[in-house]
Amino acid sequence: MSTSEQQLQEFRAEVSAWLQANNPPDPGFLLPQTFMEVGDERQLDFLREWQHKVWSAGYLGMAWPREYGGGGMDPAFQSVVDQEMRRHNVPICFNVIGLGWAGPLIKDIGTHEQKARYLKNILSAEDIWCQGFSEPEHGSDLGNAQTRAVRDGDEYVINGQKIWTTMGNFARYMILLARTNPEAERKYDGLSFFLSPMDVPGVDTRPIRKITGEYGFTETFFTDARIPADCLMGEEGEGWRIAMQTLQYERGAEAGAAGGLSMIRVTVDDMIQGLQGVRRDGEPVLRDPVVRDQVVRAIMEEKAMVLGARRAGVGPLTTDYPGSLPLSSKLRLSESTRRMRQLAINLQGAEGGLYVGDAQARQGGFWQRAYFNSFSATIGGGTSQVQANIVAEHILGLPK
Amino acid sequence: MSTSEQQLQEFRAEVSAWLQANNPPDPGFLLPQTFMEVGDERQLDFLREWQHKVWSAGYLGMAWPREYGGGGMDPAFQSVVDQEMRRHNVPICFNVIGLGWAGPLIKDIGTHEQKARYLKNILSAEDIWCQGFSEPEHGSDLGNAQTRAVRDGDEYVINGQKIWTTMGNFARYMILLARTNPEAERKYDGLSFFLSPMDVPGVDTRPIRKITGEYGFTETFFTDARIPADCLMGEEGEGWRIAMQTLQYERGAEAGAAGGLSMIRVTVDDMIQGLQGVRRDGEPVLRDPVVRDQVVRAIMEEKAMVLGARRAGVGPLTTDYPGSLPLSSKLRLSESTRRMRQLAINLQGAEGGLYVGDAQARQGGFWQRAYFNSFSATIGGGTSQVQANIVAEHILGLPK
Amino acid sequence: MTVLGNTALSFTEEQAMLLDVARDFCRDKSPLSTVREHLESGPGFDAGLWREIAELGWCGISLPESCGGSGLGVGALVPVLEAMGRAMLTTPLLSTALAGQLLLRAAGQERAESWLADIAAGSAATVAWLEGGDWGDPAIHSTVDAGGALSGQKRFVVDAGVAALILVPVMQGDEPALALLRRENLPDGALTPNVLIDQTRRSANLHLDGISVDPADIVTGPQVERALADTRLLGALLVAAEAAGSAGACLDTVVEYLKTRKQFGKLIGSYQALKHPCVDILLGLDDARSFIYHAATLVHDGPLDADAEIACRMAKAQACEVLSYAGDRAVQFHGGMGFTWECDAQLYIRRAQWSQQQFGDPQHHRKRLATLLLD
Amino acid sequence: MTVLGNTALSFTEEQAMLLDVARDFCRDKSPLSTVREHLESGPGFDAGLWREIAELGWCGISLPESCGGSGLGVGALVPVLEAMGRAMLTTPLLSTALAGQLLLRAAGQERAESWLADIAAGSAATVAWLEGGDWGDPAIHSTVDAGGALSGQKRFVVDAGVAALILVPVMQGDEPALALLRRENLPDGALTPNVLIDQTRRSANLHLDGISVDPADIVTGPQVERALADTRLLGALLVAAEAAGSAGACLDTVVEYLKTRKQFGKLIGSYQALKHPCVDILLGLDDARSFIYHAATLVHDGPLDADAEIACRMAKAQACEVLSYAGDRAVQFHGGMGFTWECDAQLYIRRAQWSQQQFGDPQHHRKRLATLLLD
Repeated sequence: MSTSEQQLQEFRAEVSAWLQANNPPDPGFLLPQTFMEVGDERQLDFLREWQHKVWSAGYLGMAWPREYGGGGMDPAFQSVVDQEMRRHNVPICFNVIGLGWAGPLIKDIGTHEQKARYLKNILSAEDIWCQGFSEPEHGSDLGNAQTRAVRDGDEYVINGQKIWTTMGNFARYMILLARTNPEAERKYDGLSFFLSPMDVPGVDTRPIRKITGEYGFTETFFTDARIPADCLMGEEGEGWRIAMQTLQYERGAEAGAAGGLSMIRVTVDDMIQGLQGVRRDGEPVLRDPVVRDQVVRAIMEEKAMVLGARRAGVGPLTTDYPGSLPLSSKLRLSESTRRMRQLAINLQGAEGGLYVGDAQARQGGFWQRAYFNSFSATIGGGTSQVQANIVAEHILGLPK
Repeated sequence: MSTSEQQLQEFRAEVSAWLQANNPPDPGFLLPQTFMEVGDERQLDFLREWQHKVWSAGYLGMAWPREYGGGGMDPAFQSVVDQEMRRHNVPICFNVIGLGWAGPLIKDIGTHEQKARYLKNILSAEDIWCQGFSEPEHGSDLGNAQTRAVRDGDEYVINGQKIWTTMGNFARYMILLARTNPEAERKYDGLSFFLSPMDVPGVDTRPIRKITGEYGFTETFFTDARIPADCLMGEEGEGWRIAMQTLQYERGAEAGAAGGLSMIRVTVDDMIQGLQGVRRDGEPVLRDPVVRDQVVRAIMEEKAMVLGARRAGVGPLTTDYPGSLPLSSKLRLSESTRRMRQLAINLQGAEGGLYVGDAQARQGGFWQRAYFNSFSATIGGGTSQVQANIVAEHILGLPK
Repeated sequence: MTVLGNTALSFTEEQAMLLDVARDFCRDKSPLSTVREHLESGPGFDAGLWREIAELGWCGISLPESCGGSGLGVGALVPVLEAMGRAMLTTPLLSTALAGQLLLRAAGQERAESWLADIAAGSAATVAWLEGGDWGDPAIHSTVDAGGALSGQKRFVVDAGVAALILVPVMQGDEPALALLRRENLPDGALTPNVLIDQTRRSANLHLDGISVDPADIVTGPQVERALADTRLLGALLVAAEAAGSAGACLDTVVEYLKTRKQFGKLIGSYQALKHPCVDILLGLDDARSFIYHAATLVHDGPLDADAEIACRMAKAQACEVLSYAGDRAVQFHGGMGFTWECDAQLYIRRAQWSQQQFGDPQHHRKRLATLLLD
Repeated sequence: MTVLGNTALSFTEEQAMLLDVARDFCRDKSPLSTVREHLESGPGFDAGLWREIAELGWCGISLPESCGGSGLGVGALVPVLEAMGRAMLTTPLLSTALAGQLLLRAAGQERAESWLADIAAGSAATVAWLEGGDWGDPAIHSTVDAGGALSGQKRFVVDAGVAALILVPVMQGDEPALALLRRENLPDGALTPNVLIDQTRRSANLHLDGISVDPADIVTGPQVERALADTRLLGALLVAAEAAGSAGACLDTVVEYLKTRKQFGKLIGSYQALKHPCVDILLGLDDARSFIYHAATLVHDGPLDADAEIACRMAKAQACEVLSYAGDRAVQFHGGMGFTWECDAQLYIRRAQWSQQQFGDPQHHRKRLATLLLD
């Protein structure tokens, strides 16, 4: 299925017009930048309505099969939508675990029943999904997950504890990594993958209050929770492989995800914009030579990432350290983001001491909260320290 | 033996006058900043003459016993001399291993014969001493030294290889750490300590060319070299303890060293002075705001070290992390020095590309060479990375 | 001459005693659990504890004995603030001590005696330093007229909600003056509380329009400007002392975690990627403590000289730099835990952000230092 | 609009072929052992190798076909310089290519045709950019009079000792001009060789007093100033390309050592204190390569636009920053070996110092970038 540039261009204009007309007005409370920041029902309702509207207009799951609520189209259309959403600065499509992890997996390896049951409701935001990979004792060491799943007739009995469950308190389903065979020789081979309902007895969630003061994650406790045996995806023991497979979809519509804007990128433009009016030593802060040096460094960090993504597509320019650009992108992006947000506060002068909730806080305390939230990316999904090990070992071949 | 402030003050004036009168004129070639930089006979002869002159005037080994060439005085006098030498910017007393390591050790635990034979000649620079601790395969891991010393009648037979022997090609004696018992349970317990002559058959040195392009170290090869058995200090197996004891003397005259200026400290004042006349963007370089920020940081690093040394003497202000200031001083000083010297080159503009030997190089290429030489301190005596481990484990109690 | 200048560092027996007492007091009376109880409501501290502090005489440490103080000089506040910073205990002590210094320097001991006596006895006070966010712009736009009527606005007035006395820098004609504003004369709505990133703190905006002071409560004279400048430097020093204390506690917290938490089968403190940054914090902290006690050695009751100014600025730059780094790393090194409210790392990273913005951030001070040292 | 501006990055088949050929050529013809043979004597490179390079046509890559060049544009030099930097192979190629660009831009293809043909054929040339150490001060003080008599002094003229043609920016009255100085007309003593920190390089001071050029060999006109400015930017880019190549080789050298050297019973590459800085170098290098190929995409034969200027400056700032860091760490991470002449780390740390000071250091470029991006 090949789509002409011409078709895409016309489509882009159509989407752009729709977004312009339908971008919801400021609701009067801070909207989440990422799905990990959905802290209360008010935000939830708002985002659910927005996602439903986007899907109803035909702009979500465009490459998914029509019979399961998708559009059956070339993924290139969805990519156009995603780009335009970013450009129009609309709210996120917040059901990210459904749209980007569980959904594509079910679409690719699920049964017809599973597809019929789950896919449309993921797109419409009817069912919210969450992810149960991390455990309290094994933050950086996923393969070591200890939550147990024991087969008992037509059911699995789940016991254990997950943590950092984004929207765990709102979700109807969880993609769950649990240990079916504690005796397996390789720890990875003892894991299995489940589409696990959250509304069965024995599943309890406890909201985790974040460093920002807000909510967004839960701890999830399983106490003899019984789930149907057909919740198992693939075979027992294939959990690690399937979990890794879900990570592939993250790269967007072309990789199989339903698409939709998954996070509001905060850019150095936003920082520069946000510093308008700030003064240092009686002058605009961006006139200060030391500040200028710092801001140029931040611009260069961001520009290097954009250019790096382009260079990664040029074969002859990636032969030195093959795979280096994609494998380091999480480390690079998350650390650069943290530094930039910290800089943005540092440059605010005394106003940098204010916080979300203060009427005079610059942009409602956006940067203060954004700096704190940036740690979710430098810690979650493998800390930066672990990421650096991975890059060193896989790209440079340094010993473990 | 207590000396009054009054006495010291009078003495200071006397020393100052002597130094003023006797500070040798610029010889027309670059003089070493440290004893590790003595690269040729010309420098050697010059420094030998200078040390002999200082000793003849009674200003070296002032606290050592009179019968062995010393002055038999309160070490406070020597400290005054050392301070004044620094202030008058005179050449170094270069026989550092003799004055600060071997000499005090012999003075403290040597026999009368050893004292008579070695001490005066150390002070007068008649005998140059070197140190044989490091080996090629165990740069950071001294306790693992493998050079063998086997007792054979009245002699020990030495086989093995030492490296980074400062002035190995000029020295008459070496303090040598060698393994007498390879079977010892703890590797440290197999080591012994020798005052080993360099002029016996089977001892060969090969000059090592440094990163600066100059010489100053040798490799030292022992091939069935036979040394008298009475070269052994202490007992067999006490080598590690004795080697550690020599490190104690490094802290100057008060700790037992003969004294004398052991290295020319390069300070941030020197850097500022050295940047006079350098221009950046058409203005004096020290008017550039980003440069000013960097230079202030360098000043603060240096000032913090001076203040830290003072604070280390105030008991109630060292209880938080006892021992932290002295134990981290090598790490702090060597890294700060490296950074400052690198900065000094960076700020030179195109002149920073010149090197020693260029008639127009700023201060004869002093900073370029000084930057390269700074690695001798960040690597030698335990790399900065190993030093950081030591501080983390001993002061913070972090696990190995 | 060397650019290092004055390198004096001394520590009196009184300072040693204060450090000792303050540490014990804070440890016993204000564990972090207590600090946390006050984060989200009320004045941010325990009123009873504040009374105890007043009874210990800390409010008057640096005030003359004739006013009921101990006459130990402002340098004696440094160990106390460091100890309080270590415990993350705030109270209005810092504001009150600074207000005392400003009064003493601007009005003189004689004229300010009754005010100072109140302060020494534990009556909280503060100074309304800022009209905008820029510590580098000391211009005052608020005014007072001959009848004592104030106009203008002040921002970020720390502890304004509990201070019995607010010292308000204002212009009287072309001259800076100090209006002594009694809390009891504040109309409703004059204060708008701020929401601060450091939840152990409280500050407020102060709306001056419509407020008057007794003309007798306006301090004028050529010494006011100098008093303001010097007291700002003392503010930088005291915040630095407090920040150094907090950085030490933050380091302890991280180290404790790294000694007990395992990942991949090893104590995470054995990984150099976590271990070496802890050493960086330790070294930075050691430097900060050296600077603050050096500054404590050089500040005194008279006008501050250039050495003292250099020392205060270096102390502030270094202490806030290390606390910012320590707070940031504390969150990161706690992993997922570090991202929670429950983890104490949040207290330190928030304190770091607030402290660096008080009395000028490290870049601000290095800029001033460049002028003092290089020109 | 975004401050990121133009983010184009393309790579032609010709560039790919050149990269491939240049890498193979450098690897085969110029191992480090060969580079080392030329460090301390002679012109710093092998004359035979330079002839081979000329025969490969690299001197004319960016010159018009009518002059014997390949007409591939200056962006095609970037992969070649990167490959040469990786091998630490110098030769006068960089100087010669820049001289060609300056001639083309200042004199135009027609007027400079015979000079350009010489260059394309492998006749070395260079530009006398500097009169002092300050890249931020483009003022020219050397002069030429109507009769062609030169006066003044130039410093750090790279490859002056082997260039058949030296382009000398001079003032003719109030206008900048370019004197084309033939090597054969240089009197004895006109050149004083420099001693450089990077021993793969050669440069010299050029004393102009008493030297004349044929008035026909003076290029004047309003385009000269722009040509000088643009060619400086191209110089920054080509040095950046070379520096990125050297940084890559430096990283390889360190990594290789860390994979084989043991201390305390472990391969030292397993220590995070060494491993993670290598990742920092890798990431910095990846960024540098992205910037240089972005800049290579934007530069062309006409006057450079703001996008191209931004790209060249970012490339230079990033490449030299990472090479300085890599060279410094390479010495440190080799331990005692790193402190020796014998260890290749010395080649990279020296190259780093030289490169950063060519055409302005990273701070210089960030300052210019601030003006381009923030004002």
